[in-house]
This record gives sequence, structure tokens and C-alpha cells, in this order.
Amino acid sequence: MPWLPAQVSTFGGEIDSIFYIILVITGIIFLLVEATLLWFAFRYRHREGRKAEHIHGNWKVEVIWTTIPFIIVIALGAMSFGPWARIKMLGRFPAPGLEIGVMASQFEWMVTYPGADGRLGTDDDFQRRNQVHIPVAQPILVHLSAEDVIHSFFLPHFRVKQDAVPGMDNQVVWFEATEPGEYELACAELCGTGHTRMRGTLVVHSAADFETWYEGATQTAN
Amino acid sequence: MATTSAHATAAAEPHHEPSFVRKYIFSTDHKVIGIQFLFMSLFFLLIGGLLAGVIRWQLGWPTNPDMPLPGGGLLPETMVNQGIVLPEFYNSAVTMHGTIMIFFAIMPLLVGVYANYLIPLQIGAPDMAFPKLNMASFWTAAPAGVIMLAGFFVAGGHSGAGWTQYPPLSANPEFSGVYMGQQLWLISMIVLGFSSLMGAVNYVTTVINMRAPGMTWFRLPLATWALFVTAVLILLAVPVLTGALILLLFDQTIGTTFFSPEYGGEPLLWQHLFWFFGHPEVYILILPAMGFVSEIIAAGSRKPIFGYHAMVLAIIAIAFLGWGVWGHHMFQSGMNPTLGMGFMATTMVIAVPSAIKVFNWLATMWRGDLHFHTPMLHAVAFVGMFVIGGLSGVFVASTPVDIFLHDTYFVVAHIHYVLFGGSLFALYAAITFWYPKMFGRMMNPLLGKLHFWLTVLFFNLTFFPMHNLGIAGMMRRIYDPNQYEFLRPMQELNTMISIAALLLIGTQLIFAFNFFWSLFRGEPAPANPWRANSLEWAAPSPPPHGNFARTPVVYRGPYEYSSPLSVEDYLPQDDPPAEGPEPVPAPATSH
Amino acid sequence: MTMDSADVAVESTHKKPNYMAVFVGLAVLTLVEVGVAFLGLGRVTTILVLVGLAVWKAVLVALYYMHLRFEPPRLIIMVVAPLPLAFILVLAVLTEF
Amino acid sequence: MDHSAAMTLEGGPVEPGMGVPNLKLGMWVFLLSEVMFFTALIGSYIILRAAQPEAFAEPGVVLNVPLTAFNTFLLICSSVTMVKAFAAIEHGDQKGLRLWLLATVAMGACFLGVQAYEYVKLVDHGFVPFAAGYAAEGGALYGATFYTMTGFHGAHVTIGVLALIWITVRAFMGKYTRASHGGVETMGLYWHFVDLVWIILFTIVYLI
Ligand code: HEA
Ligand code: HEA
Ligand code: CUA
Ligand SMILES: [Cu+2]
Repeated sequence: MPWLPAQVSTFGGEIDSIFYIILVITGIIFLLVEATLLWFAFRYRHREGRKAEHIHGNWKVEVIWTTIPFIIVIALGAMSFGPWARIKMLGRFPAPGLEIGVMASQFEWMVTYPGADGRLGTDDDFQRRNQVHIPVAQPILVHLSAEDVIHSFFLPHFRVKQDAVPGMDNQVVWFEATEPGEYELACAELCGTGHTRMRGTLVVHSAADFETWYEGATQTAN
Repeated sequence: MATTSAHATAAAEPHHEPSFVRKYIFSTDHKVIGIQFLFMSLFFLLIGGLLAGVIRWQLGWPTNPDMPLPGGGLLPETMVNQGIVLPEFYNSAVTMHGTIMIFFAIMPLLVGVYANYLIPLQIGAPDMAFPKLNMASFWTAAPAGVIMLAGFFVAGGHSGAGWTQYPPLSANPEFSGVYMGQQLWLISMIVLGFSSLMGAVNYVTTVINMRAPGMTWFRLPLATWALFVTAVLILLAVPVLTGALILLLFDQTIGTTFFSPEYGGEPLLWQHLFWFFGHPEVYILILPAMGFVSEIIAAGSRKPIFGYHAMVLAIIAIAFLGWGVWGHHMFQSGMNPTLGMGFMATTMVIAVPSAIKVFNWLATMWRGDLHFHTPMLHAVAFVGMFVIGGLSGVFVASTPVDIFLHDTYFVVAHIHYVLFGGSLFALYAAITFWYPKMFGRMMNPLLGKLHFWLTVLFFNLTFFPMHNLGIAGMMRRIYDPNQYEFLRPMQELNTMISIAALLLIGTQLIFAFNFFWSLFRGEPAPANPWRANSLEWAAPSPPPHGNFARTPVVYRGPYEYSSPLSVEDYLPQDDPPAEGPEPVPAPATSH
Repeated sequence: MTMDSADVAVESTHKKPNYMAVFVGLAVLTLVEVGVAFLGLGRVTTILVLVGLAVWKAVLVALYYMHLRFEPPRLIIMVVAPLPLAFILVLAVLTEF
Repeated sequence: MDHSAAMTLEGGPVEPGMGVPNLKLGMWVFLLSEVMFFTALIGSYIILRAAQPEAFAEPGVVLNVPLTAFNTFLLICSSVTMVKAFAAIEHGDQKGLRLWLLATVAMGACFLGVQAYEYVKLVDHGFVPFAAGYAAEGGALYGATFYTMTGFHGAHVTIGVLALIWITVRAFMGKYTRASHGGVETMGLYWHFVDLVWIILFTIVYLI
């Protein structure tokens, strides 16, 4: 059975562990409820001479089975706050090792890299279509935007997903790769006929490799 | 038993035989209107099912010329070319599958059919508060359906922006290539909104004002409670959607820019408005189902529903909390992440009233005397599968986990476990349960059980593995997953799912056959075939115009099964108590 | 079942409000509003005062012209029930921008 | 059928119902949904304005406040005439009912006339709902939200005037009596609601 794709970002592990905690808790609830259901269905099935008991309810058990789920869901919520804040809240972002711009449009990802001056929005910026190159073990800050319709920047192996909304210029995503390699960038929001093929590649280089690639890229860019 | 007399009319007007048109087409009788809605929405259920077939065919054998879409040759080349579903048509198929299933099949089945049919009967009223408005409600819904279907036949094809219609894709034909189809979608939904609204005003007024003497709030059957609360949700949620649809239609047609950013519009505003309606909408789609299941489990277990008051409070709590969670559909949309935290908290809490309901159903079965007739089978299966859907909701409610699972097949699995495993199973339960009342004939129990077991089997084979697809990262609404390397290993599973889905669709034909065959050949039904307590079973099957020969008087709650006070294992709500003062019957008519 | 039968229900015998006084109140409040709008009190103050006045007028209409004051309490509860929803929607979305 | 007969069942009085006639209750229920409809429109306006303050002009710059203040006054007058009509029939005063209803119709129609005049003037100044051709102060969102909100309110007034004409005709036919005038009361609820919405709209759209 297909399962979570290999996980290669610093915070991906946190997301996965919450996923597993919920899986275990809901799994237990699932088994208990379904087992009870089947057991009752079998145990109390109609038999000649059986009469149902005339029971209207019991406030004590109502309180119990209200309180327990309440505590569980509150715990699940509380557990989710921290990672969410670390991953999505601007104020909690780490200092970036590399800032890039990603402009989504029908149906491609235009990636802007800072040129030699290391800053985005200057003349020496250069672009790559559907190609994201990043160094390993560096926080990457992505400035997301969209030109036409809503797209969604989805890096399955990094547990990253963020919609790119036209007109919203302050969308930022960060992540940090732990493993060099080549991964896929997907569009996760229906954006038209070509939604299905709006695919990009994300290459995570080792520090040295990235230097080389970057050198080469800035050379050809100018 | 109170009433089974042949000619019954509580209405004041003298009884004369109405013409065919007045009786079956422009009827103001709530029962006829309910049945009209039933036929209409079953037709749309079929269409929605066929569209699901198109979706699964494409995903099972993506763009494979060796597996041409059966019947694809009948469709124009702009949809299916040489047996291959085109991406434009795939998007329309997904959009229209979702739209039709939710708005034209499940919602009218739950509300249009059963709020109409059941409310007056269960509260002991001769009809709705506003019978003409009721008729108008159906005759507004029907044209909405026609307009919606017309979209398939116009140039440019039908809307392909998903049932959620996120702009700018839906607002600007430049981006979608869809012109007329998009506008017809919007117009149809606006018209349908009026229909829902007329219905809701009627249901709310009727339940508040037309209950029979003795029918206090806490003697209402849970089905009526659920339908009442649902009507309130419709009343308050649908107008928000209508407002948003109108703004979007203006963006489409006259060139306003509410949701398009070039001139300062806000795409996220649409999402807020849509989901402010949309989340209450999903509870509109589950609350009546929960109500029906409560009736059927109690009757099938021959036991009072466990914790009646807790059940009522849970319905109200779900409806109330449901207004504060809409943002959980927008966690990754660019919405302020702090707001997301608040929405996560409320979303988590909303699992609690559902828990109350699930546990009370289980407790109702405990120490019961379970009769597994077809409706009961479906109702018990509802509980089992709604739990799966609800629990998968808890995964996506956790914001960090939703980062990964949002817009993947995990959500598709969630949708279908709550909507098919939940709502549709409850509907199969309800249709088989109230069929004898509606048509005066029993459905065939053997075919019913066959349909049930095959549906449970194929349903789970189809939708359970979708959780895995989602966990592995497969996105929703993609035409060809094989474009992505990391999705390619899943093709085999997708093919398996498609086969199960096609078998599932085929299985529904058993139900269709049973439904129509029993209309003519079913065994004649007694007034109370399930030996149930609520008032509708006191009327003949089918009930005549005006429902009750005499206004029923209600002496007790609806779930007095196996009561020590009665010899039988049931005690109808209108059976006068054996001893004690004879209550004064209501005057049959005041003028 | 006809709707008119309900009309027969005897009107509750409440004291009739002075409709003209309410009318004068509404007219005066409108004038005050227009005045406030151009007084230059500063953006926030103006908005608060104007919204306050508008709500005051709306409440007058609902209570007296629509007779809410004289209706059974359960109807009043029913009528004000959706207002919190309206606030939730607008306020939550406002935090976004 | 009348369910209002008080019953004694199992000890306590059991009287289902709100104690309000169906028609009136139904109108109130309908008005609740109208609240949510206008919430969607007005809410969108508030949100868009907060998000894009520069797309909107200061009060009085584009819109003609004195004219609309007069129009607001007209609507308030029509509310008082409406309630007067209701008060008249409560006392069985047929003549009063007819006159006050006529006055209400007239003022409702005047309101629409003034609004139409206002629209024409505004369009002349390039204040249009769509982005293409927008030439007034602020931005296209201003025009779009303005016409949508006031337009849907105007539509409600139009429906109200038509319904009022119907009620007036029935009043002249003597259909309402001291004992039975649910139609007038229900009509009044709708009409006052439309007035109430205008009170909010006038403040938010014209004055803020
Ligand atoms: C009938 C319809 C229905 C119902 C009832 C629900 C019920 C719930 N839904 Fe679902 N939902 C949909 C229909 C429905 N949903 C649809 C159609 C979409 C997709 C829309 C789209 O994008 O196209 C969606 C999407 C959706 C999302 C967005 C996912 C995404 O796009 O990323 C989320 C996120 O929070 C969510 C959460 C929930 C929760 C928490 C519940 C809860 O109400 C569930 C509560 C029930 C239980 C939890 C089970 C029973 C309880 C117990 C056995 C007790 C013990 C349990 C615990 C202690 C946890 N739903
Ligand atoms: C109640 C709602 C409902 C129901 C019942 C179903 C039923 C099915 N759906 Fe679903 N589906 C949705 C609601 C529903 N769906 C929604 C809201 C979406 C999201 C859309 C979007 O993304 O915009 C979706 C999306 C969706 C997708 C994702 C597409 C994508 O993202 O690319 C898939 C893929 O497999 C799918 C498959 C199926 C299948 C195989 C069935 C099968 O179970 C179908 C089985 C067949 C029937 C139930 C019909 C049989 C009925 C009869 C034969 C009637 C006969 C009776 C008489 C005439 C008397 N659906
Ligand atoms: Cu871009 Cu989907
Ligand atoms: Cu939701």
C-alpha cells in the first residue's frame, strides 16, 4: 500500500509524527467503535423470545463520553499549534540561507534567483523555468506569487504546501532540505486544463555542488 | 391505533377529486412534492454516478487508447476524442460530479424529499404551513436542474473550476476557456438557492407552528429535529452563497472585479464566503442523515433511543459550532496563519457532538433486540462508515498534517466516507424505511440485502485505498497522475479502485431495479410495517390528502419501544394511555 | 388549512407606541448622522459614532415599527439569533486584511 | 385547523406553536435569511474596503450625500405611513388604511425615482460598476460594490412597491378588517426591514 513519501525536510519529521500520533489515537478509537458495533450487532441480534430492555439513557455516561473525546481533541489541537507556528508564521521563520522568488502561472513555475549580489529584485536576478535549485541544510525562503489563477506550491517530500494567490504578494514559504537529491514540485490547486502537468523539479545540491551550479548559472545569465 | 379510516381529510375544504395535473404535477400536497423531489434527485444521483464512472475510467486507465471510454463515442469530440477523455472534460466531470451529487442529489434527497414528506406527518399536521410556496420550491428546483444540465451542451463546455469554484479561474473565461457553461452553473445555483430558501421558510414555520396537540419540542422524533435544525442552517447559510454567487456572476458577465486581483479584488474573499456557507452545508448534508438513522436504529433495535436529550443537544451543538470552522478548508490558502489556529481549535471541538451521537447509537443497540431488515442494515453501516469519515476529518483538522494532506486524495476519501458512507447510506436506509409509507408497497427484501452487501463491499474497496493515495501525496483533480514520477507506482492501485468503483456503480442498478419493480410488484404495505411509534405510521400507507382522519393527539415521546407499559414491543405516540383522564381531543377544525 | 385562519388570532392588547415620535427620532438621527459625517472628527471616531447612530435607528425601526417589543420573547430570540453569525463572518475575515 | 386550543395533557398545558400566525412567522423567518444575504453583500464591501482603502473615495466626493439624505428621509416617511396604515386597520379604519397605503406606495416609488436619477448622474461622471471605463475617484471596486449593494436594495424596494400595490388594491376591495389584516402586518414587516437595511447602507456607503 502506498505510504508517506520519503521525508527530507527539517520540519517534515514533526508533521509526520503528529500524523502518526493522530493515526494511533484515531486507529484505537476506530477499532473500539467498529468492534463494539459488530459485537452488539452479533450479540443482540433478534432471537425468538428476546425482548429489548427499556432504557432511556444515562446522564453519567453521556458526560463521560463527552468529556473524554473533548480532552483528546483538545490535546490533538494543542499538539498541533507549535509546529504550525514554526512552519507558517512569518515571525517564527529562521534567517534564510537563500531567498528565491517563485511565480506560478498557467502552467509553469518561474523561479527567480538572486544574482551575484545575493538580493532579489535587482538587475542581476536570473530565472529558471520549472527548475528549483537549492543548497542542502540551508533555510530557503520562497516568495510565492501567481500571475493568473490560484496555484499551490506543493513539495511532497518536504511536507510543504502553500497556495500562490494572484494579487497577494506577501506569500512566503520556508523549508530546509536535509538530503541532496532530485525531487518533484507539484501544483496542488486546480488551475485549469493543464493543472495535471504543472510539474517542476527541485534539485537539492550539496553545499559545494550548489556553489558550482550557482556560479555557472550567474555566468550564463549575464 | 388511532386512524386508519379510508377517506380522511382534516382540511376544511370540501373534498373533490382534483385533475391529474393538480394531483401529480402542480400539487400542493407535501407528500406529492416530496415524491417529485425523490424522482428528480434519483435521476441526478444517476447522472452524478455516471460522471464518477467517467472520472474513474480516466484515472484507472489514463489516456489509454486500448481502453476507450464506453459510450464515449456518443459524446462530442470536445469531450471525448477517440475514446479518450480530454482534460477539459475531465475537469468538467469532476466539477459536475461534485456539484450534482451535493446540490442536486444528496441535498434534495435529504431535505427536499424527507423534510417535505416527513415533517407534516411526524408532527401530526395536515400539510405544510405554506403549501403553494412548497410547490413553488419544487418548480424552482426543477428548472435549476435543467439549467445545470444545459451547461454540458454549450460551446466551451461545462464549468471546470471544481465544485468550490475558486476565482479567478471561475471568474475569468480567459483562464478557463469556459464561457456559457460557467454562467449557467452560477445561474442554476442562484435559482436553486431560491428553491432551498422557500423550502426552509416552510419547514421552519411548519415545525414551530403546526405541531399537533401534545407534540412538545421534546417529543419530536429526531428526524424532525434534525430536519428542523437543517432548515435553519439552510436559511442562514444559503443566502450567503447566493450573495457570493451573484458577485461572481457579475465578475463573469458585466466586468466587475470583486474576486479578480487586476483591479483590487480579493480571491480569498470568495473562499471565505463560500466556506462560510460550505461548512454549514456539509452539516446540512449529514444532520438529516443522522436523524433518519436515529429513527431506524431505535425501531430496528426495539429500544428507546439512548440519550434522546443528548442527541437533540448534539444536533444543535453541531449546527451551532458549524458556523465557526469554515477556515479549516483554507489552512493553506494564504489565510492568516493565526486565524488558522483558531479554526483548528473550533474544528477539533466539533468532533465532540458527533462523538456523542455515535456513542448514543451504539448504546441504543446495546441490550436491544436487533432486527436486521434492509433499512437497519444501512443504518448500522452508516454508523460504521461515518466514524471512518469523521476520524479522517480529524487528521485534516490538524493544521500541520493538513499541510501535507490538503488537496490530496485523503480529502477525497474523507468526502466520500462522510457523504456516501454517511449521507447516502442513511438515504438508502431512509428510502427503504419510508418506501412502504410513500408508495404503499414493500421493497423486495432480498434484492435490498443483496444491494446492501455488495455496496458495502465495493464502497470500501473503492474509497478506503484513497486514504493511501492521499498519504502518498496524490493530488485531487488531476487528470493524469502519471505525469508525476512519485505517483507512477500508484497506477496499479488506481486501476484496482476504478474496477471497484465501476462495480459499485453497477451495484446501484440493483437498487434502481428494486425501486421501480416494487412500485408495481411490491407486496402491499400495512400502515405500520416496522411497528414504529412516530405519527407517520398512524396514517394509512400511503396517507391520503390531509394525512390524518382526525388530528392526532400526542401522549409521549417517539421511542417507547419495549415499554413495560405495553404488551407489544412498541407504543405509538398517539395511543391514548390506558388509564388516567381522557384528554380533550383537539377540535378538528375551527371554522 | 388556510393561512387566513391565523389572522383571526386576537392581537395582543399592548399599548400602541407613538409612531410619530419614533419618526421624528429617526429623522433627527439622520440629520445628526449627516452632520457628524462632515464634522471632521477623525476617521475612527466618525466611524464609531456613525455606526452607533445607525444601529440606534435600526433598533428603533425593529422595536417599534416591526413591533418586536411586543412580540413573545421566543420570537425575539429567534430574530436576533443570526446576528452573531454575521459578526463572526465579517470580523474573522477582517483580521485577514 | 387551529392548534391554539389550550390542552391539558398529562398535567401541564400543552400548546405547541410560537403564538404568532403562520404568515407573520414565515415572514420573520424569511427576513432572517435576508439578514444573511445582506451580510454577504455588505460584509464584502466592508472587507474589500478595509483591504483596498485607496480604491474608495471619501464621503461626498463621488456620491451626492444631500440627495441621498433626502431619499433616506423619504424612506423613513414611508415607514411611518406604513405603520400608520397598520394602526388604522387595527382600529377598523378603512379610509385611513387606504390613504396611508397610497402614501406609502407613492413614497416608495419616489425613492426609486430618486435612486434612478442618482444612478444616471453617477454614470455620467464615469462612476460605473465595471473596471473598463471607470473614470471617477477611487477604483473600480468602489463602483462595483456601490451598485451591487444599492442595486439589490433597490430591487427589494421594487418588489416591496409591487407588493404594496397589490395590498392597496386589496384594501380598496375591502379585504382587510379589524379582525383580519395579517396581510398588512406582514407587508409592513417586509417594508420596515427594507427601510432598516437602507439605514445601515446609507451610513456605511455614503457617510463613512
Ligand atoms: C457530510 C459531510 C461532511 C461531514 C459530516 C464532515 C465532517 C468533518 N469534516 Fe469534512 N469535508 C467535507 C464533508 C464533510 N465533513 C467535504 C465535502 C470536504 C471537502 C470539500 C472540498 O474541498 O471539496 C471536507 C473537507 C474537510 C476539511 C478540509 C480538508 C482540506 O481541504 O484540506 C477538514 C479540515 O479540517 C474537514 C474536517 C472535518 C471534521 C473535523 C469533521 C467532523 O465533523 C467529524 C466528526 C466525527 C468524528 C470525529 C467521528 C465520530 C466520533 C467519535 C467516534 C468519537 C471519538 C473521536 C475523537 C476523540 C477524535 N473536512
Ligand atoms: C454525495 C456526494 C458524492 C457521491 C455519492 C460520490 C460518489 C462517487 N464519487 Fe465522488 N465526489 C464528490 C461527492 C460525491 N461522490 C465531491 C463533492 C467531489 C469533489 C469534486 C471536486 O473536486 O470539485 C468528488 C470527487 C470525486 C473524485 C475525485 C476526482 C478528482 O479529484 O479528480 C473521485 C475519484 O475517484 C470520485 C469518485 C466517486 C465514485 C466512484 C463514486 C461512486 O460512489 C458513485 C456510485 C454511483 C452512484 C451513487 C449512483 C447510482 C445511483 C443510481 C443508479 C440511482 C438509481 C436509482 C433510481 C433512478 C431509482 N469522486
Ligand atoms: Cu497550477 Cu494547478
Ligand atoms: Cu468543513
